[in-house]
Amino acid sequence: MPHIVNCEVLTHRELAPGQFRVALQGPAIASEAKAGQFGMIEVARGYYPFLRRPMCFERILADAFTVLYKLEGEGTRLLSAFLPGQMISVQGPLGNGFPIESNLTRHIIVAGGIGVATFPGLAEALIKVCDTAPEVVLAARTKDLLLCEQDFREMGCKVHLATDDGSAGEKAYASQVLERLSPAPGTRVYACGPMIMMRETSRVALEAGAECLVSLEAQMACGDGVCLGCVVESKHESEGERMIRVCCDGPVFDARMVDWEAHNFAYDP
Amino acid sequence: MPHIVNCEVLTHRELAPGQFRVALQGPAIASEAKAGQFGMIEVARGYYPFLRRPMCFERILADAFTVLYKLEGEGTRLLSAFLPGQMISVQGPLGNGFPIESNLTRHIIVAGGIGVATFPGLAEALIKVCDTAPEVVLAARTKDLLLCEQDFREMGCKVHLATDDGSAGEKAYASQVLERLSPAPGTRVYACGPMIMMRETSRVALEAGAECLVSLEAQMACGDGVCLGCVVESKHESEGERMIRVCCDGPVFDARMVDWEAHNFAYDP
Amino acid sequence: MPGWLTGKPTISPMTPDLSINLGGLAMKNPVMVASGTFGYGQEYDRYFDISKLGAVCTKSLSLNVRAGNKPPRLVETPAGLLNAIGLQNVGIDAYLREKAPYLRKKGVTIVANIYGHAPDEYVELARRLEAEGAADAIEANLSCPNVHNAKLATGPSMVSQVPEQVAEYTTSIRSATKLPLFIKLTPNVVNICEPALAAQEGGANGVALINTLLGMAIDTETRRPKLANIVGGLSGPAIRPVAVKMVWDAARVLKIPIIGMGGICIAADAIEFLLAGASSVAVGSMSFRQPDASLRVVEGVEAYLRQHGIPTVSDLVGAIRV
Amino acid sequence: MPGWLTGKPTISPMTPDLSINLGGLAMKNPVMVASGTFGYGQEYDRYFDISKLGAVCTKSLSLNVRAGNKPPRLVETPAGLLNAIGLQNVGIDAYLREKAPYLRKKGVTIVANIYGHAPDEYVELARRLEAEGAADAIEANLSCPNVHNAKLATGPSMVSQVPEQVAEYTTSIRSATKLPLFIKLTPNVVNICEPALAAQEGGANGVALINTLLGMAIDTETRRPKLANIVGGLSGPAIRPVAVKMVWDAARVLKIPIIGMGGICIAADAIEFLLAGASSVAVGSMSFRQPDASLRVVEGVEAYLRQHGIPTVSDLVGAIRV
Ligand SMILES: Cc1cc2nc3c(=O)[nH]c(=O)nc-3n(C[C@H](O)[C@H](O)[C@H](O)COP(=O)(O)OP(=O)(O)OC[C@H]3O[C@@H](n4cnc5c(N)ncnc54)[C@H](O)[C@@H]3O)c2cc1C
Ligand SMILES: Cc1cc2nc3c(=O)[nH]c(=O)nc-3n(C[C@H](O)[C@H](O)[C@H](O)COP(=O)(O)OP(=O)(O)OC[C@H]3O[C@@H](n4cnc5c(N)ncnc54)[C@H](O)[C@@H]3O)c2cc1C
Ligand SMILES: Cc1cc2nc3c(=O)[nH]c(=O)nc-3n(C[C@H](O)[C@H](O)[C@H](O)COP(=O)(O)O)c2cc1C
Ligand SMILES: Cc1cc2nc3c(=O)[nH]c(=O)nc-3n(C[C@H](O)[C@H](O)[C@H](O)COP(=O)(O)O)c2cc1C
Ligand code: FES
Ligand code: FES
Repeated sequence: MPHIVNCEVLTHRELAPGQFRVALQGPAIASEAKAGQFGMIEVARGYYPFLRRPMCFERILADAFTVLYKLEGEGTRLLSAFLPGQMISVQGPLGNGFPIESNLTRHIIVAGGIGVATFPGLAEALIKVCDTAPEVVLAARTKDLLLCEQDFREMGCKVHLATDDGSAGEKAYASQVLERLSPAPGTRVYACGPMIMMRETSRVALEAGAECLVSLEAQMACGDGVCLGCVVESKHESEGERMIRVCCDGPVFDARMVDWEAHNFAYDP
Repeated sequence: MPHIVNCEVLTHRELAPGQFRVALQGPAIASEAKAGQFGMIEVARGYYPFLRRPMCFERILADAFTVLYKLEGEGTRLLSAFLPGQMISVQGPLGNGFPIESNLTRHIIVAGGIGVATFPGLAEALIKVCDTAPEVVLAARTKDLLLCEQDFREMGCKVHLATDDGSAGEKAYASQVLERLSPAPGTRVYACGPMIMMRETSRVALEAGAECLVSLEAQMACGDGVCLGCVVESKHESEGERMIRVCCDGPVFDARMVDWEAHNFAYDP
Repeated sequence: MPGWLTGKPTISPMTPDLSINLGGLAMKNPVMVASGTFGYGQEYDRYFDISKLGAVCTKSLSLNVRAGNKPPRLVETPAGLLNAIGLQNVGIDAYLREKAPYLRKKGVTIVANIYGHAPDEYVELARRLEAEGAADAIEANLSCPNVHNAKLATGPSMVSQVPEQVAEYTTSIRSATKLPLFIKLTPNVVNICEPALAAQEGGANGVALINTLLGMAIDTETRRPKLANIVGGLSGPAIRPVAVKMVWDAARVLKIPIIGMGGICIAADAIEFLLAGASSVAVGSMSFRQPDASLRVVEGVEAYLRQHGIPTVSDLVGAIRV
Repeated sequence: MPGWLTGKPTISPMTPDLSINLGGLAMKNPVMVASGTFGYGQEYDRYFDISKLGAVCTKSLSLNVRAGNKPPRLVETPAGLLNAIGLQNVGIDAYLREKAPYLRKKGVTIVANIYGHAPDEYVELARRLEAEGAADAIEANLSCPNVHNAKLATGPSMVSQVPEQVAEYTTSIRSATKLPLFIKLTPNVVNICEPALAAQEGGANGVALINTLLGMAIDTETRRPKLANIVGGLSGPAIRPVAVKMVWDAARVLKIPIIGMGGICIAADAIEFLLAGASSVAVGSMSFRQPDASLRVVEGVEAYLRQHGIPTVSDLVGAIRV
């Protein structure tokens, strides 16, 4: 059940230009949160911005959690100004986390850009339940934007790097790297990143007979199923099921459920 | 000439609950500022609040100035959160300062509540030019809200305290204290505080044949004569001169110029 | 003693009466939530006891389930929110089957907001809601900005922009139900009094002011509208001054009560609407940020009445001093 | 290559052409300042060289000097500003004597905004401005929200709420001057296209969209309106989505150009208006916060054109992708 909690900022670090990690003390949230879920963070006391900002839990500790984020606009700018010791209101945990199943033969995480933010916690959970570290494809536009490589390695994950400009790892798209990793039936692929990257990644995975879970993003007002703002189109034909809410029906979806054809990539950030 | 300057916060202290003093580094402003003038402070980078906040200069140093303020709403709350080392945009100096004349026999400052904020600088200027310290009537609702008593005493001013509840000094209104000080021709009274207090103070002063200057307050958008929002009614009959702008025609006015009858005290904060 | 010297009035020991009768609808307090900003109630019941509210207003219900507009449907603007949901809702059947029973069990006072394409659809919706005991009052949404094709809609695109249509719709719905009937109007008019009076003449028991203001935002990098529907409705604190003005205008000509809304976030905002002449208020977009914002408004209004020694909340209605 | 992978386009070496011809008014760039938010120009000339702007629009000028409304005249609202100045201005004589010569000497392109009580007053103002060479274009304010008694004004209270009146006023002023003539309209209408088309038919060379939205705020402690005039006009970022929508509506039906305004603070805001179909933009309330905001908009628009390799600013007008 979600709570609204005033969380103390424990640590707050800039990892790379414009990329931050903040640790927040919030036992009520941390004790219930699962990898893949998110919180809605109140970045301003006033009305600019007016709404909370959705942020995945990066890692979940006993009474705290971390969030990895990148500067986008006013909300993340304000977030980045919080100092250790200050309080920040978080609503969560929200949404459905990643299902964790031990009877699969292989787990591959595919992260694009800041989409990686949801995966350290997933890797931890997979290691705990399945006893093997997932493989990780870390892709980004350029070297500076590759986050958490070391973290995954420390967990024992095999990490494959890819950048669009070749500044680190392969010069390739995440989906191309995945293809070369030869996913197969029994493999589950977890993807988070830009919509177009998730579409390509899921296409590769599904064509290879693997499962694919995607963690979607959308503009959110409530984060909690109420405003109907965060929908994406599903493959359901019926009027009542066509629109699925990223916040509470997701953010994690079976990639086969998403109607990639209907999605208008032109509107993506 | 006014400038828009990014000023560094040098010190920032809470003097009494909800009463603050901030020192700002701003040579371009400090070098031109005079007692009685003010700056427009940008309290938020975003649009809430949208406008700058007008604040008198309390004291003017070579390359810095101080501001004394009390928490009112969102703007002053945000201002109070600035830490030493942070930058804040100030537009100033604006308005007309107090005229300083040495050929008067007596100077009496009458300050109500946070209205005192404009007077330490005036006292310094008077001491410098006239070589005698002004007398000061410090009035407030209650003891906690009496600011700068010590500061004035250190300058050599005779200080008369008054509170509405008698918690410090006399239980009296500022105007009543002034009356007992017997202002006379040759005396100049300087008043700043709530409008009703300035009206009473100026009535007492003028009836006694003294001069009276008042430093008025009004809601301001531009602080610079453009928006025509900050007007008060003057005694001028002509349509073109009836409205005087607090920001650039004032904030310091000869009390005889203000049409106290026309002022609707019901709207005062 | 001059006003500026008077201290705060001492807190009155009396318990103020918050209850109101809103055009026949008994409410324990004047605070409801705005349609479309509180789902069907259940969602936010996890955060606080929603039966403490004066009423819960449902998302607009239509005869058939609606998928709504294509995404993106939301964009934030300064102190505001633009939405083009397009009336996605579960439809009246699912409402009656799944949503109303929950609200009834919780003892919630239900204002069912309805939307149709023509008077007869509103009539059928109202009849079924009354017949099944699934509403304590009906709010007819004649002001949704998001259900027409924006490319065409440069003329009047909402029923409530045309007073004659308001009268016609209201009369039809009125004839179909004995439940208190409120008509929800758009602010996109020259004079809010005209549709409001038309609603009154048609037999409405109250008007709800205001729905969102038409608005639009463009992404300068992609050069596309930020909403797939191109235009949307603006809500949130940004529009509060517009809403208060409309309530004040309407209150001076109407005999029926007003439900005031538009940017209400805290109790002081709600009191502004009451002073302007609203008998009841609704918290809208603010619930997205703070799910229990409406309950805090209830508590804040009560505290205000105590502090000012005002015995009943109705004493505030229209009590602006001009 | 999919869109999300394409890097930023390299900065183009060309110097974009910012100049426009706005219904006969040659402007060095499309950025002006909004009437009433820049005084008569001189005030802000202390902060930057105002002749760098596309044009300076004066405070509304009337035949006689006006003292305006009683204070308080201003109140801040979320991301907005409510004002009820009431057209305080120096009057046409003082303008011609004291203000215009300064602007002329500075080489400023002058849009003189005028206000009258009837068509003949506008006619006289326009005639005198043209005769004395004190304006390069006329903007007729048919949309001031602050000059009627708010207690009475619940019907149409502004000329531009009635298309027939817009046509009548425009025709009269048109016959009096050869200067480019712009008509400034209120957003408080059902359909902005109607008054805009009426202005076009009356012979206007452009329309200015939008003036402030009617609004109101109440102090809950004193229970008084925060403005002595009770109601005022809402401006600032809060209203931007409303303004962009109106520009977009009007742009699709008009042949004459639009001056877009309402909440423009930074270059991206201005570009939003251009994309929506405005040929020119005006910075309003933001100048109060940042006197040189308009100049920064000029610079930002130029940078945008460079970054996107767009040769002339006119290429942006109406270039929204829908
Ligand atoms: C379920 C979920 C989890 C998320 N987790 C993370 C995370 O762990 N780390 C992280 O850095 N970001 C995350 N995001 C994205 C993050 O919410 C946005 O970057 C943030 O809201 C931008 O706010 P802003 O005020 O800084 O930018 P704005 O000024 O609001 O917008 C800047 C850009 O960000 C886009 N944007 C704004 N809000 C959202 C949103 N809610 N979803 C997607 N894009 C948006 C806008 O379209 C615009 O292009 C998540 C989003 C969702 C929906
Ligand atoms: C020339 C001038 C000099 C000033 N100098 C000082 C000073 O040295 N120290 C100090 O503490 N205050 C000073 N003030 C008052 C100060 O500007 C306001 O208290 C401040 O703007 C309140 O902002 P806020 O956002 O905190 O409150 P808001 O939420 O904006 O308002 C809270 C209350 O303050 C009132 N208020 C808001 N703005 C103003 C304003 N511009 N003028 C008067 N009242 C206002 C409102 O009516 C309301 O009652 C001065 C005002 C003027 C005009
Ligand atoms: C996301 C969203 C969805 C809405 N859906 C409806 C609706 O279905 N029916 C309706 O009558 N009003 C709807 N509204 C309008 C609100 O009920 C309310 O009139 C408006 O938002 C102004 O109030 P606010 O500023 O407090 O949000 C919706 C508003 C928002 C923000
Ligand atoms: C304080 C103030 C005074 C104004 N005075 C006038 C005026 O005299 N004539 C006029 O046509 N518009 C006037 N306006 C309206 C502006 O020109 C502009 O249309 C409106 O403020 C919207 O733009 P903004 O949101 O950028 O401020 C005034 C606006 C403000 C805020
Ligand atoms: S964000 Fe409101 S329904 Fe998903
Ligand atoms: S504050 Fe704008 S004229 Fe004084």
